[in-house]
Amino acid sequence: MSVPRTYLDHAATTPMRAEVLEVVTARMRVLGNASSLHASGRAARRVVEESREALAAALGARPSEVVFTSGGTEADNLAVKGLYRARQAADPRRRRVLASAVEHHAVLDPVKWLADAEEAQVEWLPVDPYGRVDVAALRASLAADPGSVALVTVMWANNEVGTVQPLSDVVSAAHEHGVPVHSDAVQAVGQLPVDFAASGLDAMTVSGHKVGGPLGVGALVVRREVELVPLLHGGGQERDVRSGTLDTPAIAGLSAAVVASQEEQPESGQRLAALRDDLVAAVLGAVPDAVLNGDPSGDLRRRLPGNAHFSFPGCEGDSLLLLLDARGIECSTGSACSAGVAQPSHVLVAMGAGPELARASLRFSLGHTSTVADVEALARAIGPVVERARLAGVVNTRKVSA
Amino acid sequence: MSVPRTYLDHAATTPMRAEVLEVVTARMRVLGNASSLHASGRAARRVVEESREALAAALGARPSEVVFTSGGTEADNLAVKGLYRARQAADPRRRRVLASAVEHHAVLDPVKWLADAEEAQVEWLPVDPYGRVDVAALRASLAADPGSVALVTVMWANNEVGTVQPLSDVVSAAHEHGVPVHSDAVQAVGQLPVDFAASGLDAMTVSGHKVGGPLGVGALVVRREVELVPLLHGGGQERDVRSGTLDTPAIAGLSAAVVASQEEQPESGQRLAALRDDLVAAVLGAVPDAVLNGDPSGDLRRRLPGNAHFSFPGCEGDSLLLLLDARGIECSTGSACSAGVAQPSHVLVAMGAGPELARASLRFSLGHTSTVADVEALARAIGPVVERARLAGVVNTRKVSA
Amino acid sequence: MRVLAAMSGGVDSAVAAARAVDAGHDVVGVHLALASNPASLRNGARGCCTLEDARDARRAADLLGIPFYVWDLAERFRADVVEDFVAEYAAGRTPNPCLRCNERVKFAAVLDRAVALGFDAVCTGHYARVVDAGDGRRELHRAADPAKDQSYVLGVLTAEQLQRALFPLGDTLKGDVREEAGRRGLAVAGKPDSHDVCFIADGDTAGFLRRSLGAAPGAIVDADGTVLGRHEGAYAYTVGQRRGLGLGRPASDGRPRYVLDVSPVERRVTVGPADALDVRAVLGVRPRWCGPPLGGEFHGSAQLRAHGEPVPARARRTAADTLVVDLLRPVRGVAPGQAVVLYDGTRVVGSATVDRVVRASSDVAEAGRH
Amino acid sequence: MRVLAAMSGGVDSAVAAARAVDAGHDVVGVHLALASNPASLRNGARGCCTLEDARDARRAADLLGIPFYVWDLAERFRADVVEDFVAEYAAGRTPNPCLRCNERVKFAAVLDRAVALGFDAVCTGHYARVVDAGDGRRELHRAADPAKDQSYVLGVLTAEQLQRALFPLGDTLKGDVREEAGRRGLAVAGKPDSHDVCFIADGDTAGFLRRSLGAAPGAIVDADGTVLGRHEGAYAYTVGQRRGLGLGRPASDGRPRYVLDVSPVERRVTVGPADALDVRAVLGVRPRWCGPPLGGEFHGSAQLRAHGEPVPARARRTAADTLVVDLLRPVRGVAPGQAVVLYDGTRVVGSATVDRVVRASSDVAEAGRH
Repeated sequence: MSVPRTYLDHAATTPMRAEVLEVVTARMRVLGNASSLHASGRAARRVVEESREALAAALGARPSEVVFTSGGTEADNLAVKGLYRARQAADPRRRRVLASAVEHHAVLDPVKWLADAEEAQVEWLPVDPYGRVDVAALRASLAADPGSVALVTVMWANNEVGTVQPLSDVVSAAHEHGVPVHSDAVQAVGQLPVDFAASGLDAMTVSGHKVGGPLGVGALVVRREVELVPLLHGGGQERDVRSGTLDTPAIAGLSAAVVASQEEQPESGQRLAALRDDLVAAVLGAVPDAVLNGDPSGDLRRRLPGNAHFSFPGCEGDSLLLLLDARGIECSTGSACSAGVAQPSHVLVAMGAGPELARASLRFSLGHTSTVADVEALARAIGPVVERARLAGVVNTRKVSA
Repeated sequence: MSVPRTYLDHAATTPMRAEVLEVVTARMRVLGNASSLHASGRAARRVVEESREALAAALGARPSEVVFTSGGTEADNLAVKGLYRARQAADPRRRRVLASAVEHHAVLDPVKWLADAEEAQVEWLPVDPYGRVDVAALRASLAADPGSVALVTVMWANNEVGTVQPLSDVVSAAHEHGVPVHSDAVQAVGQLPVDFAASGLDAMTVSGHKVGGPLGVGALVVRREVELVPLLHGGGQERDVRSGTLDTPAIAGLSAAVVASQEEQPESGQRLAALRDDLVAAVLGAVPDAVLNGDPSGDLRRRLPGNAHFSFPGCEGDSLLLLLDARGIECSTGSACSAGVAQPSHVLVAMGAGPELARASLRFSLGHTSTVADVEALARAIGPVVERARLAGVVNTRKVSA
Repeated sequence: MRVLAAMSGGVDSAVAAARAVDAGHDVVGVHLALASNPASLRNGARGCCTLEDARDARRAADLLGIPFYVWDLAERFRADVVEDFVAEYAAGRTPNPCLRCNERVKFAAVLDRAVALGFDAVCTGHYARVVDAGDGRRELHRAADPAKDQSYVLGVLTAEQLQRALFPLGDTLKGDVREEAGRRGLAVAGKPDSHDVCFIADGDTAGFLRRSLGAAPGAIVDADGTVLGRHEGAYAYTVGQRRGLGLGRPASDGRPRYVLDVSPVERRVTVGPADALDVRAVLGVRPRWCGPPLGGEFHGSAQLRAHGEPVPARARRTAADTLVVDLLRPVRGVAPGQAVVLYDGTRVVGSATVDRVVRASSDVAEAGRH
Repeated sequence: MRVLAAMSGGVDSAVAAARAVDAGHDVVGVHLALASNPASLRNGARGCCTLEDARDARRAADLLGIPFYVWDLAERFRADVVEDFVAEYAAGRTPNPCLRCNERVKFAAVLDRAVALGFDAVCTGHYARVVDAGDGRRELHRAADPAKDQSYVLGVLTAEQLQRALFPLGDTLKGDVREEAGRRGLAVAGKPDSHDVCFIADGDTAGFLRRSLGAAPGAIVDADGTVLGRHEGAYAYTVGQRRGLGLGRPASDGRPRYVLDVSPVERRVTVGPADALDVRAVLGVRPRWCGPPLGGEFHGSAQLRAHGEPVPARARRTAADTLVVDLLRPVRGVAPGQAVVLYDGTRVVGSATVDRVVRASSDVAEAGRH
């Protein structure tokens, strides 16, 4: 592609920070298996442990609470399945899993797996039209039979519409009944203030590549007293909870990225929110009937500062994406995980959107490299693009009569 | 450490190849989630698919047979659990898992997990004194009740003593009864000729960092018609068998490393075998009562060319390691996965060694950076080191009388 | 020109897209996802809409350096092609779904959408030629490779659609296309052609219809109405079929028996001797004209199956905009529902759907069931 | 000097190792894995041998830039310390496992192995001082911090062992050690001290013994043999214990009752008034001399518990190499199995294991049970 790119898809992945790239590259040049007992093994181990300490400090956790994984998906799988299996083993009555209806697939699918294969009874917690989980429904669900609940899992902030969940209410509701809470904080880190200890959470998922860190690495932060059944069995490198040779360079990079993004967050949260507000204003200016999905307040406590999510009535998200892409503007129709064929977003459907509006949606997400120029590029393009997409949208929904 | 290091622990991890480092670093500088639909996503996807094709070609597999994972441990877990669950779901009678007694922990522990948690009936296939699996025992086990066997898993070559397993006999025995075979080929790639199609295997584990590639990446090569239940649920990025954002830089590095090591193998296999033979001769020259474990033939078809494994009667492996480490020589007492406290190697025990001899053992493993100088350094050190370790060994096994 | 290349994941559409790029067009690749439940790689044989095909198409696009998207047309495909296919069989007709797909999906929904999005043309890997008639009009002609010629399934395209169709393979032999794919490094170079109906992955049309329509047992009779056997569903039989009738005893005259007629409504399959299959004329409905609509009487050739032989034919339109086609050499085993495509030399004139056939052995036109 | 630093994972041994490095020694860190089944981080409270401690020790070593290994001494520890501990209790004695560990593991197995491997000394975080006597001999002295002084548990070291022992914290107050750890960036700076018996992670010694020895119910009696209550195992009681006797009714004289004697073999626990606990002399066996063995009569002080007060004492060896120690101020609640350590001022002279005690209220030495 020779066109200049405008990257508005930081929720999918972010450019690696220069300092992180340096850390990872430097460490890749050094030999060492962190489990080896000799000097180069110890040197690798030292990097791992210093990374663990720095990451823990940045997230308000203790080093011993950090379990490194191959990324957010593995951490979510470990948390959901590991908690369920441990709680269920301790008391066979604990079969209920309470999960918000707007979880990322990395939580959604493990939960469904537990229902399909391990007799879990899943209750999908409803959300309001902004995508915020209904705490009263959670409380009612818990109270109905607290002894049968294995875990609660509610993400910190939604990856599609950016809605920040009322986590402290969720945690206090669950803890009243001694039920552990997991939260996927992949989108929250670097955008919102994240403090594990203060959150009261029992387990929290973190990913590297969403905060300017490397791909293929993440962490599950989990309180020491929480029992987890492992997912990957083997050498037991991460305290017997996770096996696999430690990826020292990636771990160093993850830690550096989390530290940097947490340090910047107070400033960058404000900066991104202002940029995002400009973006929303520009889009609504160019396309007055566009619908801003998620919480309209723009308050950091309610919405991710980097998130803007719209439905463009009469358009197909796919068409918008194609047209913007041709203009060098990169965004997403939702989660980037789907294998090609767009399904109506379960998040929007849970928020009450019809499948047509759901398919007419587009997410713009800002991150550490976002600039005013990005917003200006989108502002110039969005009007004509939506106009064209509407033509295509009308054409495409017209049934051919034979 | 300012002492010059002699690295004789390639079976634990290998230095990254210069060309691989370049590939990984270059790709880390480029933004892109391989599941994103826009230009940078497509560019990442292109790298992934080209890497897949190159890796498949190098290993005698088809691209669609390659499932990228976070490493050998995940691939082993996916193969063992995924095959068991799929075969068991298709026919509930299939509860037996036949595994060699000398598997790596990444296979051993998942197999044990299936026994502990999922009602698998495990039969550990015995090995001869060289660590070679007893095919007659396998045949008998299969014939006893073929319909109840879920899978057979036998590693390609042993990570501790380097013994190459009679895989083609294992495969033909299992396939006579329609039973799928998995093999952990982590140690074999780059050291032996590895051809997936020719092997007849149904699934094969490959790791990056054992062949000069990056940490944190590996692959399960699995025949298309083989059903696997996923381990990590989520976005379904790897054909719904494995979820998690694809680690494009690591995948590119893995592929480059496998391609390079497979290309070099015909030459490097000979080179390493010759080097290893010198090493064995030097050690036995300096310590005449040292015992070479594993197959003594040194033939590539019987033993990994980079492997030399000894027991030093009267010594503790730990002491030897400490003394060699102090002289800048890095080796291993066995698998590097154990969390600190040495257990007698299950491999040596399965081969019939007593716990004392098992604890008196040391592995030297050669790889792509090994040189004559490495062998010479060991040759100079091993005599005095064993002498000292024997003093310590005697002291340490003397029970204090009160 | 801005060109949208429909890329199936096969070798033909990949080379077609490559040639469009070479021709200097601004090309974007699109894979049409047509299956409602896209089969994952691991649970099924190949069909045209598997994830593997999408991946192959994407790999080809990567290699060409063109943008690539997957368009979800499953809903449209189901409604316009699959349901039509089942309904036609249920009515005792024998449809051609590829033709229907070209008519209603590829050169309708896809083309329309492409045009709306600013594209000038849709490019496919069909073997057919679009020739400039010199007066701004474009003509559809048979491909240079007679064995691969696909002009028959494109005979439903209108002049308007042809204006925006690009078939870069029309001049080339299939073997050369494979060779070119290899030369270009396209991984699909060695991929086998798909032959069967794409949405019936296992090739078992009868089974597919049985699942869609349920069992409808009935009798197999001869021309006199004598019951010769039983069947589980008339729709599983095709006019002209000889094998699989399971009648046990041979005909009294010892000649092989063929399916002459399929009447799902009456649950009746009629069998008889081969010569009773010969058709000397067909009545076509819903004519489509690739160029100017037929004026007076047409003299040329007609083709009744995708890989059938063309036969000399005469045709004329009737007042009710149906088409009567006299086949100057009888054609064996024509079923209602098939398309009749008229050719003037290599040029496709137009097409219609066979509604009734006139048997050589009879003087009466036989009605298709509606 | 080549120094092997035993690093427990706590703050003391970390700072001790750091000081050894600062002193210019060539230091290697070793964590002694003493538990047979090293508890994973997640299933247990802290003991001295958890994986977490090993990790903390390794982190400290990393920071100091010294090599670090884990030595598996579980087998030795089990045989020499844990089994001894249980056997002693089973015999009605009250052992000190830390002292046993120093005697048989840290300054025996570990030191011997270290020396064999070429080390000159073992360094630990004990609070005690080794002072050069000027004639090449080294003396063991109390630490500068009286609250932390651990010379008692080192009173088993022989002169030979002392030659190769390094206690860099002997001159320092505990508070200063913590501060120094913080200054050095050692993560363990804030880690709480471990107090209890390290191999009894939950601190429930009685429960541990019950699990090890099984239930052995018997009677709780007074000095006259009157049965006052029942117990589930005599080993759960310690001489001098007042609480948890569960006797229900008070003594006839209204005074609190204490455990005076524990006889597991007879399954008998004897209780009585506090003054019956006072001991005025002990008979020690297996004497160990930190310097020259005691020649004539010793005048100095004796200490009978790790954190007990020293009392003025006189001592002399008997022909059978036992030690008679007269306590010039009676000590309350001394049990067989405890160590008596003799001090000359701050200098440790030697120690012995209490075999019998002589009560202030009696004229007869009371035998421990073997």
